Amino acid sequence: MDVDYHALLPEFILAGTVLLVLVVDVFLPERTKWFAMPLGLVGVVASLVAVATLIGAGTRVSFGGTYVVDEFALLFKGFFLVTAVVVLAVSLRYFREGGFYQGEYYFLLLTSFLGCVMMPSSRDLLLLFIALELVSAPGFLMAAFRKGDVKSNEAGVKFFIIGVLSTAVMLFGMSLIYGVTGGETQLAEIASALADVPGELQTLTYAAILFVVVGFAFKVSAFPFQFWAPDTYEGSPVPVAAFLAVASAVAGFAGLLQLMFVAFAEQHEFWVPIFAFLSVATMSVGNFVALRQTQMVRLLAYSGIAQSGYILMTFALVTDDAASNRTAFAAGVAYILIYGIMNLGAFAATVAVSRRHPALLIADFAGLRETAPVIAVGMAVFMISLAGVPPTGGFWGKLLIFQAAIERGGGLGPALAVVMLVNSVVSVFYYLLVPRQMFLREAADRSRLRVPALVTVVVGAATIALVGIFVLPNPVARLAEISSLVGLGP
Amino acid sequence: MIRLPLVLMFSALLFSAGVYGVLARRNAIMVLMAIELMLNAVNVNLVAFAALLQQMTGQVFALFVIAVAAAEVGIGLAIVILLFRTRESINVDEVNLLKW
Amino acid sequence: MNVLAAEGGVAFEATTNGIWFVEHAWIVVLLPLVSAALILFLGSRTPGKGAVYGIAAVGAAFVFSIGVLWHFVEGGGPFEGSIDWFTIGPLHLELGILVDGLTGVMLVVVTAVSLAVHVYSLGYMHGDERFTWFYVVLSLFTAAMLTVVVSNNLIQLLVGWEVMGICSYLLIGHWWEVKENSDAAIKAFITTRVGDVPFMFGIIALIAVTGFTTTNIGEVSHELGLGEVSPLFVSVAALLLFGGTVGKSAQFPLHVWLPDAMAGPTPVSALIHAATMVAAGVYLIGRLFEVFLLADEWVLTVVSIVAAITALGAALLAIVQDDIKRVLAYSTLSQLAYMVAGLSLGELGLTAGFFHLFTHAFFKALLFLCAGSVIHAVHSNNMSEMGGLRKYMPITFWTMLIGSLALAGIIPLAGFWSKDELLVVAHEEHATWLFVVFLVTAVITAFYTMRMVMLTFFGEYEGEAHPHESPRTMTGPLVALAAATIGVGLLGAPQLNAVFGKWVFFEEIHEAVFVPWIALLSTAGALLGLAAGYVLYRERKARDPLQAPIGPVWNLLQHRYYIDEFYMRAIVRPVRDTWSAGVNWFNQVVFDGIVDGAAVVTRWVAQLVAWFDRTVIDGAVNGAGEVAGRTGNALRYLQSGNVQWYAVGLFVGVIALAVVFIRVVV
Amino acid sequence: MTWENSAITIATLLPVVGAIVIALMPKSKERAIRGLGIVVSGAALAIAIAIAIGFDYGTDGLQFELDLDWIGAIGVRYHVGIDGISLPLYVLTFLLSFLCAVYTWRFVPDPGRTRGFLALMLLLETGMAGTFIAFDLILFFVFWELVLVPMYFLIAIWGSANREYASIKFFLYTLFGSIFMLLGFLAMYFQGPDPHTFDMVVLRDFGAGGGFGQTFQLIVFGAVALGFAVKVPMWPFHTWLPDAHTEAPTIGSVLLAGIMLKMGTYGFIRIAIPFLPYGAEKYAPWIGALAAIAIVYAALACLAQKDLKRLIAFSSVGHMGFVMLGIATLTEIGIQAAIFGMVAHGVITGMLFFCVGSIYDRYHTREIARIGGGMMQTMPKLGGVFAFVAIASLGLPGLAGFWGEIMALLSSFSPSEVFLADRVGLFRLYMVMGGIGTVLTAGYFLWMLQRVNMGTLPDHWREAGLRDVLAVEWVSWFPLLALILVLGLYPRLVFGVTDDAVGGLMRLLGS
Amino acid sequence: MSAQEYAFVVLAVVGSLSAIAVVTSTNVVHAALYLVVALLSVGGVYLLLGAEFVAWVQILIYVGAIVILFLFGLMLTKAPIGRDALDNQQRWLGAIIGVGVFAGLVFLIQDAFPMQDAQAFEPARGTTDVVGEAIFRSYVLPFEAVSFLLLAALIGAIVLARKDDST
Repeated sequence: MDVDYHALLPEFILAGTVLLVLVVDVFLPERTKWFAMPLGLVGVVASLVAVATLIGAGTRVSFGGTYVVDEFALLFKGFFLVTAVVVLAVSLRYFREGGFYQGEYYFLLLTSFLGCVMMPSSRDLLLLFIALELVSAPGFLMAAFRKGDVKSNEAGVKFFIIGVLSTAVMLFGMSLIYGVTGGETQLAEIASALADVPGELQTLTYAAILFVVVGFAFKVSAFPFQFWAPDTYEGSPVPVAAFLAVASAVAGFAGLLQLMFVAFAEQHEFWVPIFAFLSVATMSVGNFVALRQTQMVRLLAYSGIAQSGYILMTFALVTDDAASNRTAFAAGVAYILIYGIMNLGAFAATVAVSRRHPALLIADFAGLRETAPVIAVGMAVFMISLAGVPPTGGFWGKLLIFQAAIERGGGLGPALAVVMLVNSVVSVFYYLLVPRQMFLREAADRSRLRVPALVTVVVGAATIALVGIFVLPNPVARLAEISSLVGLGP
Repeated sequence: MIRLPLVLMFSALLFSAGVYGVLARRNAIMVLMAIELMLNAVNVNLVAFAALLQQMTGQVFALFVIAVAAAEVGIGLAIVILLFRTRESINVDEVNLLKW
Repeated sequence: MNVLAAEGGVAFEATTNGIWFVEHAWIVVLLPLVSAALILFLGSRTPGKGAVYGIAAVGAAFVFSIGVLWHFVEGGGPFEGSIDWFTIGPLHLELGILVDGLTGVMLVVVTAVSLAVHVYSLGYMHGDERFTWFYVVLSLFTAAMLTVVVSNNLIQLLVGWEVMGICSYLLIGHWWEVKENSDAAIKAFITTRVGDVPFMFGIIALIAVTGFTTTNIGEVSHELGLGEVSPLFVSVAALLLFGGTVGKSAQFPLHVWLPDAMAGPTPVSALIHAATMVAAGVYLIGRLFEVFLLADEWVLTVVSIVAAITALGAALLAIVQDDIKRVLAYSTLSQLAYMVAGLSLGELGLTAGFFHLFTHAFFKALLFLCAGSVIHAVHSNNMSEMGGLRKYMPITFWTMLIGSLALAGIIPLAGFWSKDELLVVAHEEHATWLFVVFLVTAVITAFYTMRMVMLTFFGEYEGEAHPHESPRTMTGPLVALAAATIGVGLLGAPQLNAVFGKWVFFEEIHEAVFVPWIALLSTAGALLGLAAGYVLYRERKARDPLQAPIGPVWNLLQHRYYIDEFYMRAIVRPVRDTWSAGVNWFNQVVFDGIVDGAAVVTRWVAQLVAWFDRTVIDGAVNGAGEVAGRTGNALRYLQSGNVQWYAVGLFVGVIALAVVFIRVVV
Repeated sequence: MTWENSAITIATLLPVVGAIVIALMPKSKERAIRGLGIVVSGAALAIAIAIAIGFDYGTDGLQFELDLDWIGAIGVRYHVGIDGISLPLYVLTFLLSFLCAVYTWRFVPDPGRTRGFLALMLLLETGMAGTFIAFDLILFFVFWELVLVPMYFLIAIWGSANREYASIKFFLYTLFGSIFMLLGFLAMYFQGPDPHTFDMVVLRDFGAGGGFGQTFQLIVFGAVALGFAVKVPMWPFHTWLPDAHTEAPTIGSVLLAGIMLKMGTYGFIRIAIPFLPYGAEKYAPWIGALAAIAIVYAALACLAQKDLKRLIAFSSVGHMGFVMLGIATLTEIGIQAAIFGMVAHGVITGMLFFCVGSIYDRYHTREIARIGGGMMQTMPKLGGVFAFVAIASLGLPGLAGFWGEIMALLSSFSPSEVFLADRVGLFRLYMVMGGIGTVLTAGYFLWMLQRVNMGTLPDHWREAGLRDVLAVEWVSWFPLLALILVLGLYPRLVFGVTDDAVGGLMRLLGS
Repeated sequence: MSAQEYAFVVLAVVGSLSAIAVVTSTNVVHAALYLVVALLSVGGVYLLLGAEFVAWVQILIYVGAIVILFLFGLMLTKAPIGRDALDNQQRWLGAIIGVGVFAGLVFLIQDAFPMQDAQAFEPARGTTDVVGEAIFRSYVLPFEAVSFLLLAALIGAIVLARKDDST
């Protein structure tokens, strides 16, 4: 048994925290149930520290190569844990005041994050499957956590059915992969087995790859597997929606990156057109449908779908040229990171507004500049950043993808870039709806909105981060570059 | 001493029946049952390949799938019961408050 | 400041008494410019509201101009000097002066008339709400005109040219409270700009000849003289340049603005719309004479045809006017056409044409100022409300009479000599038809001049106001100009050595000759016109209540010139009542109609464009937004809310992706 | 960091710092906020003037250059510098911004909120100034896009009735164009010399030497030109402009017309033409055609306008048409004419918008018919200034508007012999259209003056208490009025700066 | 065809028919019972394929636990009986897609493992100790993860399904 315990330390700490939260919750009286949150926060931060100790420690391999802790994994682990901090922070008031089961919620949330943290290290089909389920299953439950609310029930039902279905399809694909590779489940082994798969198995292999992709396409809400997302986001508690939109989706991308760049890299001629289609369809559906939305979370859901489309584009840019792949990979990773920041910020701002306007219509943001100026400015920055316009970090995200697309060349790259560009412009329409409400409309109730301090901190930090990334994008651009995974690419 | 394609065909039929059930049943629990059929199809595949390839991985995989399936059923039923509580019905085609 | 001389200035005759003035001719320009600024910023705080700056500056400029002219009187040669202005790529622009005899003469004309008008306006504009502003623009105008005159390069000339235009606009619209005045101002500016555009293109073409290296007139001429440029190119360039003349000098078919421009204060009409600015068009041809001479012959033919039409047509129009200023305006058109036609006759015509310009400036300015004096007295422009003013304002009457006779071409007044010379040149160049046109026009001119004088000063006063002689500030200039009108003609009199021809000539001096029969002919024509006018309008004035009962028989007896009557019935009346009315109708309906119609059509097109912009282009833009919205709406319905439909989507998606993309690869 | 390499950076970024400080000031310190706006933009202007004084006018190279690594991962550098082409526009940016800040001392448009207003204005200033000094394509693009957001808010919050429509139209239109431009930049990066670079000097030398393939140039020039053309705006991409101008607050219009439009034309001169000479050669006749159409079209459109501000907005389209015509000739004279035209238009039209702003302040309407004339009677100074600027705008020689127009027409008489030798006839047609345009331009401006300035004051204004030009207005206008005259009489002020730089550019292109 | 294969065919036919019955039955309880049959058949197939441990787990967990859960669920939700009560309006579409999926999979299988070339194979035996060893040698991590998953499912399901005082 080759187990690198140091490398697994973050997971251990997080798992311990999960159990601790569960146990402590039993002993906490109702009034202090919220205490589970700071407890979880401490655990997450500890786990984050553990991740930090692994930086620069090289690639750590455990469990016979099925679990790898490398820079790529660390980057994403760090990202997930920071996301966890944020989601915890914005959850506190929301759940405390909403009369929910707080302890159980934090338990489920942290379990889900445990799955997220495992995802980027899992280099085995079985592990990927388990990690994915570990992310999803608590998600199904959390989506329905507003028990008395029919919408929340509905969110859970839809999320669950589509989630399980796509898992079934993915598993079917995995079973076929297992068969055609002669019994391999490790990603690297799959890659070498697929390299010389007999000709008669080729079609089946392609089908299997497609089926596997479906499972992750569901997570990242790619068209036509995105239908659950708007309904679920809208029905879920807002912090859960934030979790789904950021952590869960990014976990999907982390899995997808490993699968595509490690296991199925050789077959890129097959899946590149698929991703091209998925990307174009996803961003277009997301952006165009978002134009007609009136509810904030739903708008963010469609926006998230569109953003997924942008990220998916980087998959469609893979070629035989390793350098160009590296650019595409780096662009995708960088965009994911920036996307996480701006989306978390947007959801945090939404949480702030939800205290006064639980329905969270876009119109409910009217006059926010007066009732909550910090939130309003932050939200404006997030929206502008999501639209990809300076002076925000979102600009660099789009730029990097554009650059990768142009570098790929060969017709497809520029064509995708043009589609993305048209989409970007369309997206401005609806992104500007929000600042318009906040700055150009007056609120009905002009009294100061009481915003939880933690939410304000989150919004402020995200705002500063986005503007900071705009001024000094080097760290983000470099961060993506160091990802070791891409070295394995074709 | 069984030919692989036969097993795979059986799996395919289970899977397809599951697909039909998911699409055609309106009762949420029936939908869950159909999903179980699909997961069983996966397991048949895994076990068949494991038998063909003379190794255990497929069987282990199948065991994990069974475990996860059990968890999913638990979650699913909990959600369905919650749904029943709030709506007095578990017909999934009536669950359409959230749309557009 | 000797920079000019230092930087490439060349004086051919080193020692004349006027050389200093020539080398520093730029001061003439600067003086009124400075005074314009002074009046603008200090005028309202200065006693007399700033006019004093203008008068002093223009007076100094006049003295200076005399100094310049003196150089040529002494037989000095031309002088050119410049400083760098700026460089743009290969093109080098300079600020410079080119002073030759022509310049000298023009300087004197401009400063003299301007001085007279400056002084005269003291009285005429007294009490005007915008008195100071009036003087600002007046001085600015003078500076602009002088810029045109001394300019040694095309761009600088264009600058002065357009500034004159805007000053003209400002002064015509001086009393902008009344819409007719501002209408007239706009009409003037726009119409001249229509001519200025081809003029600008002509200038560009000339600069192109030098390979875009310089705009210097001398160098352009030199370049053209090398003969390497195709005659057609030169012809087109010349024709384009002539566009500027047509606009500024109000030649057919762009003459429509000038009569309307009379809406401005009368001193302005005198200075700008009679003596100086409108003459700039003529000056332009003279300045760029080389271009016209190198062009194909048909260009000058076109010029002469245009001039002939203008001369005759305008003169006829003058007959039917009741507004005294309009009479003078049409007269000005006609006289300008004389000059243009003269220039179209070639080198000899240049001298003659400019001599006419020279003399005309004085007597026409005089006439306008007299008219102003009259208007000042009776508060009306209409001659039907005047009459008998001779008694009330003798100085005005006499000076105006002198001016009128000069205009009519009565020896020895200024107009006689210049018209005579034009006729001689037409004869010498065998341009018989032009000769006839000149002569006929002269007759008509004399006729309407007399009519004007008669209606204004003779008979009984028919107006409402209490006419009185104008103040000294007004009569003083009148007297001065009248003196000039008597005197300046002699400068070109062949009997007196025709010194004018020694100042203004092209390449070589041509001695003016005196052809007795032509002189007789022109004088006779003039007298004929005057007599006709006198007779006719004496008769019309006689139609007052006392004389009416006597009837036509009384008239017949009174005058006894049945030939006159015959002329009147057979020639004058058809010409005056029918032909001129026809020309007037043509002018108003066809030309004004074209201008107005063009305005209407333009307005209409503009509406169309605006509509196009709103509907089609904006429509396309908004339409794109609409399409996007509709697409979103359509796609939205996929999100039916029914999770089993979502599942259908999932499976259909998988199947479709599998079928399509596996097929693609396999 | 020395003065030589940091001066332009300091001047450019100073307003942003000021914007942040202002944004953090307490709302109640109204006067301090306004004062700080003036001080910050004034300080930036002072630095800019010091740069202009320290500038070596005898060379076509980059000065005050600074080249730092910015985003090493994708080869983006912070490369800034200034040359004769940039300098006039750079200084103009600071001048206009400063004057706008001064103007704001007295005039903050509804709904107030001075802090945000000034902060956005200063942010805008940085974006505009940065565009003119950036010598890295991505840096250029960043500054270029940086102006979008503040301008959007300036229009959307402080605009007039239809502001939301106008602001979003403005935002989308320009964003749409500029994204294509970005694609073009990226394409040049990858097709450029090895190692790939966004450095504009390197790419310029590479491109001017024919480094890019012909088909590539045709495609990329189209993409890049689209971005610039929307900003200029060239016909038929102009429709955002009248709306944006009409709805924008006075300051917004001044900066929009004064500086932002120039970013597009500057882009043509700085990037499109030198980088992609073959593309320029092939596109030039079309650009010229659009420019000529714009001139006539805009003038006709102006004649039909009922709204004073909209009229002036349309006139911008025409004036920028002259600028584009000059550029399209690809001659040294034409390009210099274009730069002069930009500066002149910035000064004149900026001033016109100031006037319209003040007229609106007095009358609370911009409808010409409602104003009804007679402004000279009650407000002779305002009317006089307005007339002066309008006359400058119609291209009167001796005032600033003239040189750009005449030189553009002059250059279109014989476009570049190297690139457009077989298109002479076409360009002469454009020249004629331009000439027609000048007549029409005179027509609509004079007609406008007649309807606004002249005549008698309608009765409904008699008791309105219309006040003539205020002191703060004089202060913020005087420099512009003086410049209009000085540039007209002494055009060397601009031509002397641009001559060497444009000459160098043309030598690079082999003509 | 070997004896094992005959047995397999019988099991497969029974399993397939009952699977179809599960998704078409008009009675929820019948459907659940058909599901038992189908799951038992699948378990039989596992046995035939030598996966003894998996087969027993299948029978224990599925038949013993999951189906019971389903029956509880059906009781709790008072499931009605009848075609319209159980099937939705788009079953024809479901049928088309189901048949399509089946056809597609058959095509894929036939393409990859043609029936005519198929070799019968001797399966490896997956007894409890063999499988258990495999799990604990190489699959500790997923095992632990799954335990967390089950824990989460348990806790979450209790929280959701439990009757609150408030609701």
